[in-house]
Formats: sequence, C-alpha cells, structure tokens
Amino acid sequence: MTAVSPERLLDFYRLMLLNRLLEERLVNLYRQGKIVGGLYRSLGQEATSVGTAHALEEGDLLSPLIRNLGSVLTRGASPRDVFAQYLGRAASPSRGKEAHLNFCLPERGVYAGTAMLSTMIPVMAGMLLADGILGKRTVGMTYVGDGATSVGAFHEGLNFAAVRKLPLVLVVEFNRWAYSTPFERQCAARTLADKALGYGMASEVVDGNDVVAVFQAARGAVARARRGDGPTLLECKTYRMKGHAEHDAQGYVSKEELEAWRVRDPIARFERDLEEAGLLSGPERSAVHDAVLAGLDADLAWAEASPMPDPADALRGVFAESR
Amino acid sequence: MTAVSPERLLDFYRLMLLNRLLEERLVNLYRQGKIVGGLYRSLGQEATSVGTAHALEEGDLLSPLIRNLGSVLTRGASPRDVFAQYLGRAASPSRGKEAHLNFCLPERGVYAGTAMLSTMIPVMAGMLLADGILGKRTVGMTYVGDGATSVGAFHEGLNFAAVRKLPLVLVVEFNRWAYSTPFERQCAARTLADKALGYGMASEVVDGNDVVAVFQAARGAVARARRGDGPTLLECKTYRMKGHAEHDAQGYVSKEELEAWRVRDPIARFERDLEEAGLLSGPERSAVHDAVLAGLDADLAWAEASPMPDPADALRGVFAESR
Amino acid sequence: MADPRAKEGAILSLEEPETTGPETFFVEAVRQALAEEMERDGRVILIGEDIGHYGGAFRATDGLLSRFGERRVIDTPISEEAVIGGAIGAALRGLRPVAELQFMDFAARAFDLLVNFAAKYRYRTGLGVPMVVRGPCGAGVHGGPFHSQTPEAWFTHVPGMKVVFPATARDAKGLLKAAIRDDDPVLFLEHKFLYRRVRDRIPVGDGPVPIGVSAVRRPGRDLTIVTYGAMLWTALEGAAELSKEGIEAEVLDLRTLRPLDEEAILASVARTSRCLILHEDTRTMGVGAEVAAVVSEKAFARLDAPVVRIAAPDTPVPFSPPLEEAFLPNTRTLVTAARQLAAW
Amino acid sequence: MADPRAKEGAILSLEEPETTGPETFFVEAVRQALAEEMERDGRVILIGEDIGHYGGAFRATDGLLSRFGERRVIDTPISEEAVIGGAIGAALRGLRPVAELQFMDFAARAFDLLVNFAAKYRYRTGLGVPMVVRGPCGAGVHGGPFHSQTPEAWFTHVPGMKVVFPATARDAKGLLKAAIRDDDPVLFLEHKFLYRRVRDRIPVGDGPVPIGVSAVRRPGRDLTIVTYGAMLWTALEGAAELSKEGIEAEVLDLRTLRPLDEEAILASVARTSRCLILHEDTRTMGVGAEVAAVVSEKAFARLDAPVVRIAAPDTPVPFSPPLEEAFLPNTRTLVTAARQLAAW
Ligand SMILES: Cc1ncc(C[n+]2csc(CCOP(=O)(O)OP(=O)(O)O)c2C)c(N)n1
Ligand SMILES: Cc1ncc(C[n+]2csc(CCOP(=O)(O)OP(=O)(O)O)c2C)c(N)n1
Ligand SMILES: [Mg+2]
Ligand SMILES: [Mg+2]
Repeated sequence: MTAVSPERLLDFYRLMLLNRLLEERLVNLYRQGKIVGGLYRSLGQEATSVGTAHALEEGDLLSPLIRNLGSVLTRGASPRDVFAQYLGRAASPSRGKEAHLNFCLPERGVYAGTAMLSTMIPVMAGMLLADGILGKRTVGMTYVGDGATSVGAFHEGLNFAAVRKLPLVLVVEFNRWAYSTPFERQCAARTLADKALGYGMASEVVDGNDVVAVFQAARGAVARARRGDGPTLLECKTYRMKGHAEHDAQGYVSKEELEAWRVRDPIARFERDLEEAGLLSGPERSAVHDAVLAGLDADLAWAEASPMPDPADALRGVFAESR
Repeated sequence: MTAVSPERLLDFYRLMLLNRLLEERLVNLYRQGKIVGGLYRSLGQEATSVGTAHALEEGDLLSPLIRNLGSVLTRGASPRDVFAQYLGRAASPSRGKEAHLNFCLPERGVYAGTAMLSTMIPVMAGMLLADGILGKRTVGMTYVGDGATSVGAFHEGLNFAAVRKLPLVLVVEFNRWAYSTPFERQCAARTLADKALGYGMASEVVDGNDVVAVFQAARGAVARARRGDGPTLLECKTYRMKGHAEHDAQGYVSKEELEAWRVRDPIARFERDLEEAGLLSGPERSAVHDAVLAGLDADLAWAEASPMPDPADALRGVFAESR
Repeated sequence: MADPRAKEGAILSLEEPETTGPETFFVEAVRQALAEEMERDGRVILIGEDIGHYGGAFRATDGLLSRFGERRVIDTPISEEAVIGGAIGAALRGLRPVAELQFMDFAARAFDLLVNFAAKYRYRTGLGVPMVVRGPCGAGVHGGPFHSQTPEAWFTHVPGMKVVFPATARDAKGLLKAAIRDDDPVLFLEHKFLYRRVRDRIPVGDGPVPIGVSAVRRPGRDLTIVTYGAMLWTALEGAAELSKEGIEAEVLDLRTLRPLDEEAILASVARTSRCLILHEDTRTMGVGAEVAAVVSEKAFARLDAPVVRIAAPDTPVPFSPPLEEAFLPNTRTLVTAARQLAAW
Repeated sequence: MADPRAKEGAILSLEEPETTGPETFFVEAVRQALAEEMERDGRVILIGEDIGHYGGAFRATDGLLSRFGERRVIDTPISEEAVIGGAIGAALRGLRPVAELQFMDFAARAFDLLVNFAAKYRYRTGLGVPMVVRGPCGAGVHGGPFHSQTPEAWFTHVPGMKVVFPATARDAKGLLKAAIRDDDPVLFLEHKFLYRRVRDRIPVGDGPVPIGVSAVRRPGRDLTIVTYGAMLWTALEGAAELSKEGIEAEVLDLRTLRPLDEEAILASVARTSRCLILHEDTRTMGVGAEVAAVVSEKAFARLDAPVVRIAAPDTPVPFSPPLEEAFLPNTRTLVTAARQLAAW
C-alpha cells in the first residue's frame, strides 16, 4: 500500500463508495419501477473497476462492461450521465437511444461496446492500432467476464493485439458466474490467465477485491503496454454478490459461497486498511460519505427532473446526413 | 517404429504414395485446364494426413481440410471419388455440387466442413456429443492449419469440447504459412500447442513429417479420447512445399527455406526407414508404386469418362422435400 | 438488456369459443412443445446458454433438465458457435437438436454457421441438418438495440432455411412441434412481448401445425392485411376499428415467413384487391418487400391499389420508451394507412 | 475455392466514345482508387488478410505496401473479426480504414460486428464509423458455394449500412472514392468475374461517383430493366437483342443498393410503364423484392404490367460448370421474360 500515494488511496475509496452508493440509488429506483429495462449490479466488484481504471492516464481509452460502473466514474463520467442513462432521459450521453453504461464520452476516452460480449476486444485493438499510426502513445483497457472469455471475438481480438504488440490491457473479471453458469461449466482451464500463453502475451492473476493490488497490477500492465511490450491479460479474482440482474434471485448459488465472499467485501476491507494506515479517521470517513451522498442526491434530482427524449428523435442519427 | 506392425507401416507407405501420386495426376489435369476451380497441394504434408487418420478406428469420424487428401484416402475414400470431385462430375460424392474434398462418406465417417476455416471444430464437437448421447464410443478427428487457429470458431469449439471432455482430436497442421502469411504475423505464441492450456486440454507437438511419430501421437490422443479423458490438440510440425494453391508462385518464400524442407520429405525419409528396417526391398517398392499407379490410371479414366451433372440438378436438393 | 419480468397489461387471445383445453401462455406453449416432443422422440435434445439448471432466461425450458436429464438438456459456455455448431453436429449424427439463443439478436454471432453451414449442407453433400434454432426476439420491453431486434430478414433470404414466426400460443406449440419434426433447419422466432401476454386454450394432445401455411385470422372483403408475430395483435385491433367505419379488413397471419404461403396471400388479395403489409421489423428489405413483390408480380391484374407497407423505420431499436414507441408501428398508423388504401 | 486466374473471354466496356483516359481493368480501378485516396488523405489505411506483402488474393492491393508502408497497409491473421473490428476501432479514432475481405462470403464471419457494431454505432452513441468493407463476390468462376455468393442482401436490410455494387471499372474507382470519403460504413462489392473482364477508359483525376445515384446505361421506352453488378452486362446484351425485335428496354444500373435511388427507378418506370428486375443473387428476399415493392407502392398508377423478377433460383451456388450455368440468370431467360412483359 505504501507504493501508492495517500491521495490516490483516498480517491480509490471515494470512487468505490461512489460506485456502491450510486448503485444503491439505482436499486431504489428499480424497486420504484423507474429504471427503464434491467439493472445489473456490481456489488462486490468495485475494487476491480476502480483499481484498473485508475491505472490509466489522460488520453487513454476504456470500454466498460455493464458492471464497470466504477471504471467509468473513475474515468470521469458523472453520476448525472449514469442516472440519465438508466432513466432513459434526453440529456443522457446516448440521448435515450441506449441503456445503462452504453455511452461514449470520447473526450474522456470512454467508448461503449455492444451487448455482444468480448466484441470490444478486436475493436479496441483497432483503436490502439489507429492511435499508434497517429503517433499517440495511448493505452487501451477493456473488460470481459469469466463467461465472455468463451466468445470467439475474445480469441480473434487478443491474438491480433498480441501479434501486433498493441498496448491493450484486457481485464478479465473472474466473478465465478456467467448468468447461471459456474466457471466449471464454462471452461476447463486451471485459470483464465492461462489463455494468455496461447497468444504469446503477458498475464497476471490478482485478488480483485484488493483495490491496491488490482491497481498495482494494472499499473504494471499499463506501463508494459506503453513501453511497447504488448498486451496483458489481467485476471481479477472477484465475486458477483448479486444475481445476474435484479430479476435473478440467484437460486443457483449456495448461502455458504455468498457468505464466504461477503466477508471479503472490497470496500469494508479497504476501509479497515486505510484506518490501520492512519489515512481515514471516523470523521473523515463520514465526510467522504456525506459528500458522495450529497452529490448523488443533487444528480438524481437533476436527472429525474430532466425530460424524456422527443419521439421524433427516434428517426434521427442513423447516418451523418440524418443527424 | 517397432511399436507399429509391419502391415501398418506398409499401409502408411502405400497411402502416402497414393496421396502423392494422385495429386501428381491432379497437377497434370490442372495444367491441361481440366480441373474445375483451383488446386491446393499437400506436397510434403502426406505423413501428417496419413499418420493421424490411421489412428482412427471403424466408426470414428474425420473431417479433412483441403490438403488432407491422405486422410480421406486413409479412411477409405476412393481415388474415383477424388477425381470425380475435381472434375465436377455427376458421379462425384457431392454430385457436382461441391469442389475437391468437400464431400461426405457417412458410412466411412467422413464429413465435409465448409470453406470457413475452423468451423468444423464446434460442429465435430456436436457430432461427438450426439454420439455420446447415443451411447457410441466414437472418436472424432479434424484439422486446422496454423493460420486457421486464429479464427473464433477454433476457440469456441475447443473450449466447448474441453469443458465437456468430448473425444476430439484436433490436428493442428503447422506448415508455417497461411496463404502468404508466415507464422510470425499470425500468432505470437511460442508454439500453437500452448493454446491447449487455455482450454484445459491435453496437447502434444510432433514432427509432422515422421509418419510413425505422427501415428503414435495420434494413437495416444485417440486412446485418451476414447477413455473419456477429453480432447487433444496435436500439433504436427510440417511444411507447405508449394504455394497456397497452384496459381500462387509463393514468391514470398525463400529458396533456402524450401530447400531445408525438401530434404525432410516425409515419403523419401520413410522409404529409407523402411529399407533400413528390412521392410521394403527395391522390388517391393516398385510393386507398390506400380499397383498404385495402375489403380490411379483406371480411376482417372473412369472419372474422365463419366458425365457432367444434369443442369436440372442445380435446382434439386435444398430441402428434404426437393430431393 | 431486457428485463424479462412480464409487465402488467391485457392478455391477448383469439376468440375461438369452440376450442377447449387448458389456458396456456405463449411461453408455456413453447415449453410444452419441447417437453412433448422430447417425450415422443428420444432424439430430441436441447442445447443453449443457461437453459438447463436455470431453465432459460425467459424460463422456456424450465423444469426440462430435471425431467429429461443432463444428457438431453445441455448447458453450454457463452458460445453461440458452440450452441449452433453443436446443434449442427448433433443433427448430422441423427439427433433432433433444438438450440436456444438467449436473445435472437445473438444469431448474428453464429450467422456463418447458420447461413453457410446448416442451410447449405444438404444441397452440398446430400445430408440434411434437422435442427431448430429458437429464442426470444422483438421490441416493446425497452431492451435497447441488441435485445429487441426481429432478425427474420437476416435469414428469410437464405436458401435452405425455413423461418417460422408464430403469433398465438397455440401456434407456438404446434409450429414448434412441426419445426422439430422437420428434416431441415428451422429458425423459430418467439416474440418476447407475447410470452406472458398471449394466452390460448390449447387442446390436450394438440399436434403440429404445418410449416408454410398461413391463417386468416379475420375475414374481410375490403383489403388484406398481411402480417405476423406480435403485429398480428395490432392488425386485429386495427381491423376491429376499421370495421366500425365500415371497412372490412381481412387479416392474414403468415405464421411461416419462409417458405411464404403465396397461395393464401394471392387468394386473399384476389378477394379484396387491396394489400397492406404490416411488420415490426424495419421497412427496407423486410419480409414486406417480398410479399409486395409476390403480390405485384402474381396478382397484378387483381390489384386495385398500390401495395402498402407499414413497418418500423430504418433505424436500430431505440431504448427509451418514447423513442421505442415512436419506432414501433401501431394501430393508429395502420388504421390511417388502411383507410387511405380502402379509399384508393 | 476460386482460382483467381482470369479466364479468356471478351472484354466488356460501355461504349462511351467521348470519354478519354487510360484503359483500365476493373481490378486496377479499385487499386487506383485506393492509391489515390491514400495519397490524398493520410487517414486512409488498408487492413485485411494477405493484402500487404502479397498484394491481395486478387491483387487489388498489389504494390500498396511498398508505396505506403506497413503502418498503412496492415496484414492481419486469419480473423475476420480482427479485420472488421480493427477497422471499426480505427474509424472511431479518426482514421478512414478500408477493410478487405478475401472473399465477401467471409463477411458472414464478421456479421455481428458489421450489423450490430458498425451499423448501429452512430445511432446509439453519436459517433460515426467511417469505414469501407470491400472484396470480391459473385459467381461464374466455379468457386463453389463459399466463394461465389453475392451477399448484398445480408446487408441491404440493415439500418446504418450503405451497400454499393459497381458494374463498370470507372464506377468501381469513383464509387470506391466516394465510399472512402463517406462518414458511415459502406459495404463495397466487387464482382470477381469483372475484375479482368471489364475495362474502361478512366479520365486521369476522375473524382468520386456519388453514392445513392443510379445510371441509365441504355435508354428505352418499352420497359425498364433494373439491375446492378455483373448482370448489367447481361442486361445490355439482352437489351440489344430485344432492340432487334423492336422492343426498346431502358437499362438502369443501380450502382448503390442502399440507399436505393428510388427517384430514378420511379422516373424510368413512369416512362416505360413496365419494370423487370434482374440480379445474380437468389430470388426470394433479394434486392429485387425491395425494388418491386417500391415500384408497386409508388408507381402503381403508372404500371401497365406486373413487376417481374429474374434472379438466381433459391439454392446455394453449385460448383460444377453445368450446374453453375443453370444457376446463373442469363440473356436467354431475360429476353424471354422481357418479351412477355412487353407484350402484357
Ligand atoms: C455473445 C453474447 N452471448 C450471450 C450474451 C447474453 N449474456 C449477457 S451477460 C451474460 C453472462 C456474462 O457472464 P460473464 O462474462 O461472466 O460476465 P458477468 O455477468 O459475470 O460480469 C450472458 C450469457 C451476450 N451478452 N453476448
Ligand atoms: C474464416 C476464413 N477466412 C479466410 C479464408 C481464406 N483462406 C483460405 S485458406 C487460407 C489460408 C489457410 O492457412 P492455414 O490455416 O495455415 O492452412 P494451410 O493452407 O497452410 O493448410 C485462407 C486465409 C477462409 N477459408 N476461411
Ligand atoms: Mg462472470
Ligand atoms: Mg498453414
């Protein structure tokens, strides 16, 4: 922990908290029937999102998965963006055309993928290829779940990135489940990081619930990429504390398994570490909480007050000519 | 070599010779403009085809690539089938609907894939899954080139086969080139067998120009599959002695590289081994040659005399109803 | 992604007083067809993502794993090429696989295997590929661009594929049975909006409904509305409204999109001399184009007016409710167009 | 797989005596367009399999690696998702990638990225994806089912995609330039049979040909033949034959299939009152269906006869020459149908 500056550590904390508390707001909205569509939780995975995204620098690229709320917040997306997306508002970054984290903030290097898991890997490879041609020293980061590693685009994208030594950091979020499918029905490999060997690329396995460890591993991978030494597969071992989405009661998960992971909660654990290191006193902690909550209340009020899209917008924007 | 019966060794020899001499006939036909479409050579890769296919047993399944002429001959396809296919005749197994090795002989377990490389892997997995459900102890073998390992279907198919422990033997024919693309622009892995780790499946690398070594490795993989211990990736290191197809003058290949491999010709080498082991005398060798050639002459004459398809057939056979 | 919870709303059903049998939701009808075919024929297996232990994202396969066992209900990794490739392979070895795609939008990820492998195999080699690919499609549940498409037109052009799109629970059951018994690949589209909104009485022991045969859902003399899938219900609502104005629309439910029931289309247009096509899919090169082409080629002399298409605009399916509503064809648009057509 | 050696045969060219410039084969026109656009705009890059060091399976990119360097001419592994995904990503970061598919049939292996990623991105996010996907398609060279397809109808239905299919060398050059300068994804189909059979004089410095604009290749008063791609040449041959019988067919070359030049189609049909559509692609749900639908919807009052489609039958493309010949529409079939239509 000492290798990371106290400012950064406190920023980890604030961002993980923002991730969690924002999501709690979303859960409330969902229960009130206000969320448009489904809600996919990141509870327990905040350290992976925040720790990885924090390793990027200005100008770098990131494309999140549905559970990487913490990653886009880390890269500077505002809770307003997120609320407006979930509420389908006109003022959302996608102008109501798209759901949840499917939006772009190009000025912050945030790019949406599609719902088709893993397809962002070859696309991100292309983005990095382009930036290389343009003489930029951009690093790109994207995410896949344990389940999505089975998709063909994972393979084509990583192989291409590796053979061209593209500056890509692929974060594999091993949270044990893919919808209802446990890892043992997904893949027979010892660990997902073993897939990196088949592409001749670097890999590392890290405790995904330890934000500092995640950050340090990600920082190493980002440095390797920036040096021109090619992509890294960074496997973060974490756990999906909720069902696939709020409609899924995760009846297929044992109580014991959930309990075993509940005690490893990444935020509670980091709070303890910060306290022990003398970086977070009780009052400081409350101050961070209060600031985050106040911001969220204001942002949610703004989003709820903002209008729904104009129906005529449905017909606009397919082509440059129809903007 | 002593672990393999003399009968089998001589059958290797006959089949490799048949592969090569049949192909020489095809080259002649091509030069005469009689071949319909292109011609893709297997020169120098005969040991891989014959050695792998020879490890299968009655009832097992095999799906060849375009260069696996030796594999289908080993499984009992007749040279007539092959000539008729290349000449687009009505009496070809595909009735003129398809090119070269794209035909099925279900009674011999031979199934065509499509031109889309690697897509036979998930399909073969499904065939073996079905045979398992039906209580058969079938083993299936299919092939990919070094280039085709980059295709997404390779990944989805192998992962599925491995997680279900299907009795699949995937032969990776490393012949260094994929059309004009050398391995170093294809994949950054040390060796293709390393990809097996990412699926948690067995793998082996073997000298693909040593028919006995190939056979023994394949026999091991077939036994593993039949035991229920899952799939194997068998990488055979061989070399593509000609261009991608006859129209490709392989200008991108150095003379030295070709020469280095010419001296490792699998047939010449095996002849020497057989002679040294006292299994093939000069007269025996001539006898095998003569028998193969005589058969080929008869089969080619038959194929050339056989009619082209009836144009009306173009409209038949899309659905069961339109047979 | 769509939230598969059923929303409150009216239950849709054809008025068929003479039909007896248990009231059955669309999604239950799918499940019954699967179960009854699996019972009848040991060669029928299921393969897909989260279909076994979980029972499917929309619960279409709920309970089938415990009933038929792990050998016949196969959970795959997230691999549409394993699902479809696995089904093709199983079909080639004599089984009758039914593959589920969690959302039909994901058919795009196995497009090559469907179009180049499954659809062409019989023609190329003489060996058939008797398989069904089924799953939820369609908009109206705020699923966004990738969980709302009606992807029939990706496949209706493909020689070697049959494409079925039922609108009623009874058809869902009967057509799925027919699809499973068919000797060739069948794409079976289930509109997720109908899963828990359409409920029919289905006679016990109801058999297959033949593929390629449409159904007149409402007779009429003034114009023909050709439609299918969820839009059947819009068409029926529209026809009822038109009837109040004295315009009698005949509503033809295609049920199968490939092969198209040209005979029935042409017979209806011969009666009404006017043809309007209504579908949820986007307009250009949708199934409506083929219907219009067939009508204008083969019923030209009977036509008294242009063939009109009502369809979604040529855009992806937008997410936010006001946009999605603007995207979807509705009764109002239909009635306006039908009124104009009748007056032509 | 097809043998890319050009076969002997007549050279096709439009008779345009007023045009001056070097005689240029279709494939050279493609290469020139690429080179001139790369020269003009440093953002243009090429990506594909065997396009750099080898110059492409059909040599469309021959010499471009040595001219523009490895940074701008990118050889990929055998990975259609890397080719297309790479192009999408490059486009998103401000480049103008031109992706080559070795055969357009392989577009099936990147169907998801094309249809769900590239085509929908601007609508979903506001960011455009200016990329071109080009490559050889079409039958007539005994390529068998996977190296002979004309896959336009996989894409003409897709909102967000433009689809271009030139028939002349001059159009190949001009339309490819326009496609590269377009701000949205363009699928650019090159008929491999034309690569070394069509040769035009192309003026030096010839600019882009606008996307979405068709061309009347032969004027006529008796019927309109709407066509595109390699079938233009069949249409012109047929029209010449019909002319001998006193039937004057107008031949309209669509050039762009999406967006369709409805205005020109309707204007021509308004003149001739009869419309025949000819394409190499299989009949059902082909582009001809949309043309027929547009005509029957918007020119109904001007039509004196049914809209007729001449197309390949609904089968895969067979391999053996007599079968492939039976599969392909030809002048004879066209002339017979046109004669009947003129007499209707
Ligand atoms: C290619 C593809 N197939 C199927 C789906 C449907 N789907 C959405 S999320 C999901 C499970 C993903 O599991 P994992 O990759 O482990 O990510 P996690 O949800 O655990 O974060 C599935 C099957 C999809 N989105 N994309
Ligand atoms: C999915 C796919 N992409 C592209 C092609 C075109 N293609 C045919 S053979 C070939 C090279 C294959 O190389 P490799 O896999 O090494 O096999 P080899 O020819 O060396 O036996 C290519 C690119 C194809 N058939 N399938
Ligand atoms: Mg997971
Ligand atoms: Mg090779």
